Amino acid sequence: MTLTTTRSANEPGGGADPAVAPPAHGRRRASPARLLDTYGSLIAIGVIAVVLLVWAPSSLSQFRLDNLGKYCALALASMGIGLAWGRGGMLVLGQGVFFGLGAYAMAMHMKLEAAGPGGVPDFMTLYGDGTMPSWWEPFRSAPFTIFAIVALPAVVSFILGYAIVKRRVKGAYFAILTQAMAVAFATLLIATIKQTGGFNGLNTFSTVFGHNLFDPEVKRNLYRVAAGLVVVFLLVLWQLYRSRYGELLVATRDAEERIRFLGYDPANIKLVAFVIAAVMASIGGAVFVPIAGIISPTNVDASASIMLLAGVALGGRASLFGPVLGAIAVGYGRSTLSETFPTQWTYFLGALFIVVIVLLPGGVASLWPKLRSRWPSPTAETPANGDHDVDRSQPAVPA
Amino acid sequence: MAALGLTLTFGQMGVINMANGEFLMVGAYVAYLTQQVITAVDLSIVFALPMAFVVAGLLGLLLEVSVIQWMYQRPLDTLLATVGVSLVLQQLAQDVFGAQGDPVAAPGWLDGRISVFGYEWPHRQLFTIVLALVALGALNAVLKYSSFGRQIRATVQNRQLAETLGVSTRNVDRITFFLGSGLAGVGGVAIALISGTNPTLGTAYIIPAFLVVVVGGVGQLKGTVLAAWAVGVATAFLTDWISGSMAQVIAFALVVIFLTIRPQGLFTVRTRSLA
Amino acid sequence: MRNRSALRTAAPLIAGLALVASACGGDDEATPSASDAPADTEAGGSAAPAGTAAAGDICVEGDTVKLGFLNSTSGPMAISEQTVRDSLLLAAEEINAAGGILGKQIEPVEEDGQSEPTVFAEKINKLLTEDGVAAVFGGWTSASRKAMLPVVEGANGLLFYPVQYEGLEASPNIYYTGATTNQQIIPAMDFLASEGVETLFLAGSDYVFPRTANKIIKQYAAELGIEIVGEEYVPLDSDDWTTQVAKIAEAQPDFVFNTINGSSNVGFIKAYDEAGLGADNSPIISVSIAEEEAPAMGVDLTGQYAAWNYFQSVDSPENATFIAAFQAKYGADRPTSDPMEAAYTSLYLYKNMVEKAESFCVDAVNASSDGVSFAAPEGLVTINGDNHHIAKTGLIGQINADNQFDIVWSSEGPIEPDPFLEGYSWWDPNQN
Amino acid sequence: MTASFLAEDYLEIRDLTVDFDGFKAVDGVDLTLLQGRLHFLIGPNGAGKTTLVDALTGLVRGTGGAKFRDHDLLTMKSHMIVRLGIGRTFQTASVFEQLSVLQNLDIAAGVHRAARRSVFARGRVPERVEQALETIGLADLAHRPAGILAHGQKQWLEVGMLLVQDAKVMFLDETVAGMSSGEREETGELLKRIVGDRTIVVIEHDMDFMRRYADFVTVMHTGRVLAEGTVAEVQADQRVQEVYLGTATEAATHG
Repeated sequence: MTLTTTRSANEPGGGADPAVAPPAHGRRRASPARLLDTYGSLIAIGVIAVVLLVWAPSSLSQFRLDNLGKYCALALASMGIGLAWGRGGMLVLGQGVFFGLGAYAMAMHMKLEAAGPGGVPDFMTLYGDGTMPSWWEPFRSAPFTIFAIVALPAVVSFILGYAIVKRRVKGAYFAILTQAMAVAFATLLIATIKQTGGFNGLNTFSTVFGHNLFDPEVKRNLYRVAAGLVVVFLLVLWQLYRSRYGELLVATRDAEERIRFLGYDPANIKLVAFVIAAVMASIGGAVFVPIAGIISPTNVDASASIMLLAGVALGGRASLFGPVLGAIAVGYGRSTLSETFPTQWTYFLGALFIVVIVLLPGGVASLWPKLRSRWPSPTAETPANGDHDVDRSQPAVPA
Repeated sequence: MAALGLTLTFGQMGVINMANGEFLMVGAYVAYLTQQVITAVDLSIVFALPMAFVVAGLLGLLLEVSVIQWMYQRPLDTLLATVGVSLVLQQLAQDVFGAQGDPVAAPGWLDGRISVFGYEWPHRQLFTIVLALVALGALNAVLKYSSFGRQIRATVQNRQLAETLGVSTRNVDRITFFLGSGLAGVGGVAIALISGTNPTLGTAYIIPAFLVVVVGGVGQLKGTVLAAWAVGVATAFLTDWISGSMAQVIAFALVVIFLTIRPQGLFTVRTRSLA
Repeated sequence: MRNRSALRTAAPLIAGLALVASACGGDDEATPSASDAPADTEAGGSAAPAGTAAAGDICVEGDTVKLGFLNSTSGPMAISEQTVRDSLLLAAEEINAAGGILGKQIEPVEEDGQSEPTVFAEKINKLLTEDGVAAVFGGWTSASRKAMLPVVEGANGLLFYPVQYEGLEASPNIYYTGATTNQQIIPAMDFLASEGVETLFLAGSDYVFPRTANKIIKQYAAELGIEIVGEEYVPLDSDDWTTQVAKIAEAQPDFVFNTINGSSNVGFIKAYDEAGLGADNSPIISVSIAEEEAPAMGVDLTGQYAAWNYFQSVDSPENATFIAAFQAKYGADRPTSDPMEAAYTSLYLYKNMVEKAESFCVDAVNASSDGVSFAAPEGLVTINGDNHHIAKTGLIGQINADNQFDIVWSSEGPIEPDPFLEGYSWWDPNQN
Repeated sequence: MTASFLAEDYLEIRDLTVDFDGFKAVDGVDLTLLQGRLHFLIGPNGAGKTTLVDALTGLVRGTGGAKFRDHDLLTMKSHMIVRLGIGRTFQTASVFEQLSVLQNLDIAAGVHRAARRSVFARGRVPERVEQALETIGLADLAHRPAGILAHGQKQWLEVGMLLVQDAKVMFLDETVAGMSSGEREETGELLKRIVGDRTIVVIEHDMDFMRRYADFVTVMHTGRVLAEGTVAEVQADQRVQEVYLGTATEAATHG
């Protein structure tokens, strides 16, 4: 959220720079087709916004809407993974950690709300001696909580990222380290039962920022927040992907050394993507909690992180819309297919995982440009700047 | 043991097999099944070890042929695809053997304890250690002295060159994978003796095993063993001071810190980085 | 040219639309008869916030009564929860064969909790608001119950929870048919005191139940004059107990109180055995090893103890019928255990409550629940209308060579449930 | 031409040594690279030419000294060296094949752009990029993906990327290798056009190309400087002849 505000704050100032003038200059002007190429994604985002914000609330039952809200929360984290992995080449297997940071921050606030002014969350009396650790205290304040939801993952991911990325830890090592992080985080939560509720996690909330959680209108609004954030971050990512930074990130993914010899520090470029992804996951976690009504270590551990990844891989890691649609599809599949085929669902998910990754590394989103290339297109030679580009996030690795 | 199997597939081939934990589980179930067939407990373990090796190895081979061979150029995707495989294998085990864990009785000769260095070592732990050492020795010998071992190492160092020299790299890949998975299977038997079997057994081991491999230095057998030992001792030592869960967290944290300081692991490979 | 480009941008949208559309289209097929469920009509926003009576009273129309069975059939908890599902289905079958509840046949709606609290919360929401079930049976871990509690209260539904738990909870919308602490932990301590135990070592999983149980044990131990000589926790899924067992060997307690959950017990028992400890020199009393788990340890447990409210060896005609029916349906090698019996009992209790109230409506059922009883396999059980727990008899069993339990101690008749331990003067919730 | 002219921006290398586990790929090289000339670095394979450049651009670690504008390059990280105005190309053209020619240049030009501006999409083409496009003669191909360019064009694009970086010192590693004679000529002319006040160091095997365009030549052999001077001076050098006669066939295969 801060991202958008800083961006728009910068916009007027940027006007003085010729580089950000509207795309009207010579070679870039060109056909309506090219304009559509550039702005087609915007239209698509618009349609998604209509679907999520207008159509869904008016046609889905409260239960389905709640679920969709949860998928939206997960989609936020997935979009972050799309940024870090699809565009940045960093396979983040521990995004649950940041999801958890936001979720627990929010949950702590709601727990304190439920406890009332000066009160202590119920579980602390249940498992411990009824005293509250002092670091809980600031979460009584709603503004602090919102601040923490953004700042906490940013700081943590910056420190972790700095340690990992700067050291040029990449590829599989990076993936395993982040996964170990998720395991350690979940174990830590379980171990600190008196401070974080342990395996049970945090639950039994009553209000969120003063609104009754059981009021259908509040629930509806929580959904709107989640869906709205998805749309907002689609816009953010859309801008990011078409920006110079977006190009730079892709270039870094494909040829890190070359970027270094253009005078950039690839570590910084990747670090930015990593931090943004972490903040998005955290915000996702924060909107997840009031809708789901519970957060526990099983929502943030390694397998939860891999579930997030599954959606991204399925939808298309490098595309703008892939992770969102993938996350919603996996979430939907998980609750609905498992209703109909409780045990076969796992096989299905596993098989889907294998098939998509082996045969369709670009995810479902990569089908589209492939399909399109069947027809000769006048814009085919235009290098993809937007969202439907074929996946290239797997640099060949010397065997 | 799991780490040894992993270091072979990961280190030697650059393939990250998240399903390796499930090969442990397969090994454990093989031990269980052998015990159902050969009821003489003392004997069954002797049969279970080679059986587990072969069964897990064959499964690994199947995985290599069906999935992994298509993706040698995409190590990260291999990682993800094998996650899918492990999901399927887990569910399969649950459907076949039931979610309930099954016991594996240890043979009588593993029940006692022996006093070494003033500490009472249960035979079972010693057995595991000996098993690991034997596997390490055998693996080392195969890699160093047999012609096949030379082929593996040649393929690792320069695939194209090895091919032009008439080494069938495809076969090398397959056999390496067979060996790595088989080792995991043998490790599974050891685990079955310690904690019995259950379908989710693999998941608990896979990540520590990977960390051990990375800490030890990818592709370095002695590094792997040393790292496994170090991590084990550190965790046990920490447990004396603080709760078991916190010890795990701190052990993880230490490993992560170690890796950020020395990303190449304890022992470095003098060739290009693999990842 | 323009058209093509437009098409190209539209594609992801179409895909998205299709997805979302199918997301909502699914309900109708999945639950054809749920179209008149309250949620669909109330979704417009007319439903009032929780707490006000207007949240609705779930009642039943039609010839059948839908009951939700919500257990994990996948994930690590499936090991245990599948057995509960089995006995619930058995009870439903029996009741249907005997004419149903108030003449309505039970129509089970099965859901998988996937061993994950969030899924439990989501599924119970679905069962109550989409499927319109009259009551839900299930849950195992405290986490799953805690996750379901706000949902079932918000929807003013009914949940029957069949597992012994850590107490300190009572919800108007939940019936607890497993033991609370004063029906399992405290009897176990009474038994230890009667055995003349002076030193006790506490070993548990790092989890709510062991933590809370041990808190109670410590306070009661102080009251009984038993010394606690050690307290160790290991993460839920950890198998490595060697260090902790070494500490037990060193402390040489008269007894070990084992509150370890699930499969972690296997590692504990094996390490225990390796350390040369056993029933003869260092007995254990467990609260989560039952007939189902004992043979899975890989170590002979003969002579060790367990505290429950039901054992397969309970000698009563009701139990004989129950075991016979269960084994006829699922196989003669299947043992029966406490949570299974509690789940089986919960369905019969529900039947008796509904028949007493002569209504399926939640408020009516609640109003008349006090004193409803059932001659269960474990003996007579009676619902306490105030705290929605049931009076149960505390039993201590000793494992024999057949992995069955010989009952060596029993409380004097059913113990009234006291989840908040208000009747125990030594209890101070704020003292650790 | 300007051989004797000591300019402000010069790169002074003293006793540069690169040690690969005991094997000295570069062994005590002293070299002064002056502004405004095309400086050719020649020598047989394994002479240490590329390693020398690697050391100067932070790719491998070297000892000794390499001073440019009061900075010691050997202590700096690659990207900082580039920001100082020292750029290089690689033996195999390494442009971003999926990106367009324009995008390639734009990314290269980004070094001098404030970080906060990179969150915007490229609006109009920056002047510097436009100029570079004209200079390297790829203006017509600006929107084509770099991957479809011919080999020579890719190398020119690399030079263009150095241009937009405003590199004061350019190391071109075997740029004309594999080019047709026409392309070589164009490359030579391009280099002459752009040299201005820059230092351009060309690593080359092609003697004809060297003879035509070199202002100054340094010959390396087994990690050491064998000879330096004008083309004529170097050609007359006895030792150079020996080295080249001895390895002529090998050099030819790479020419």
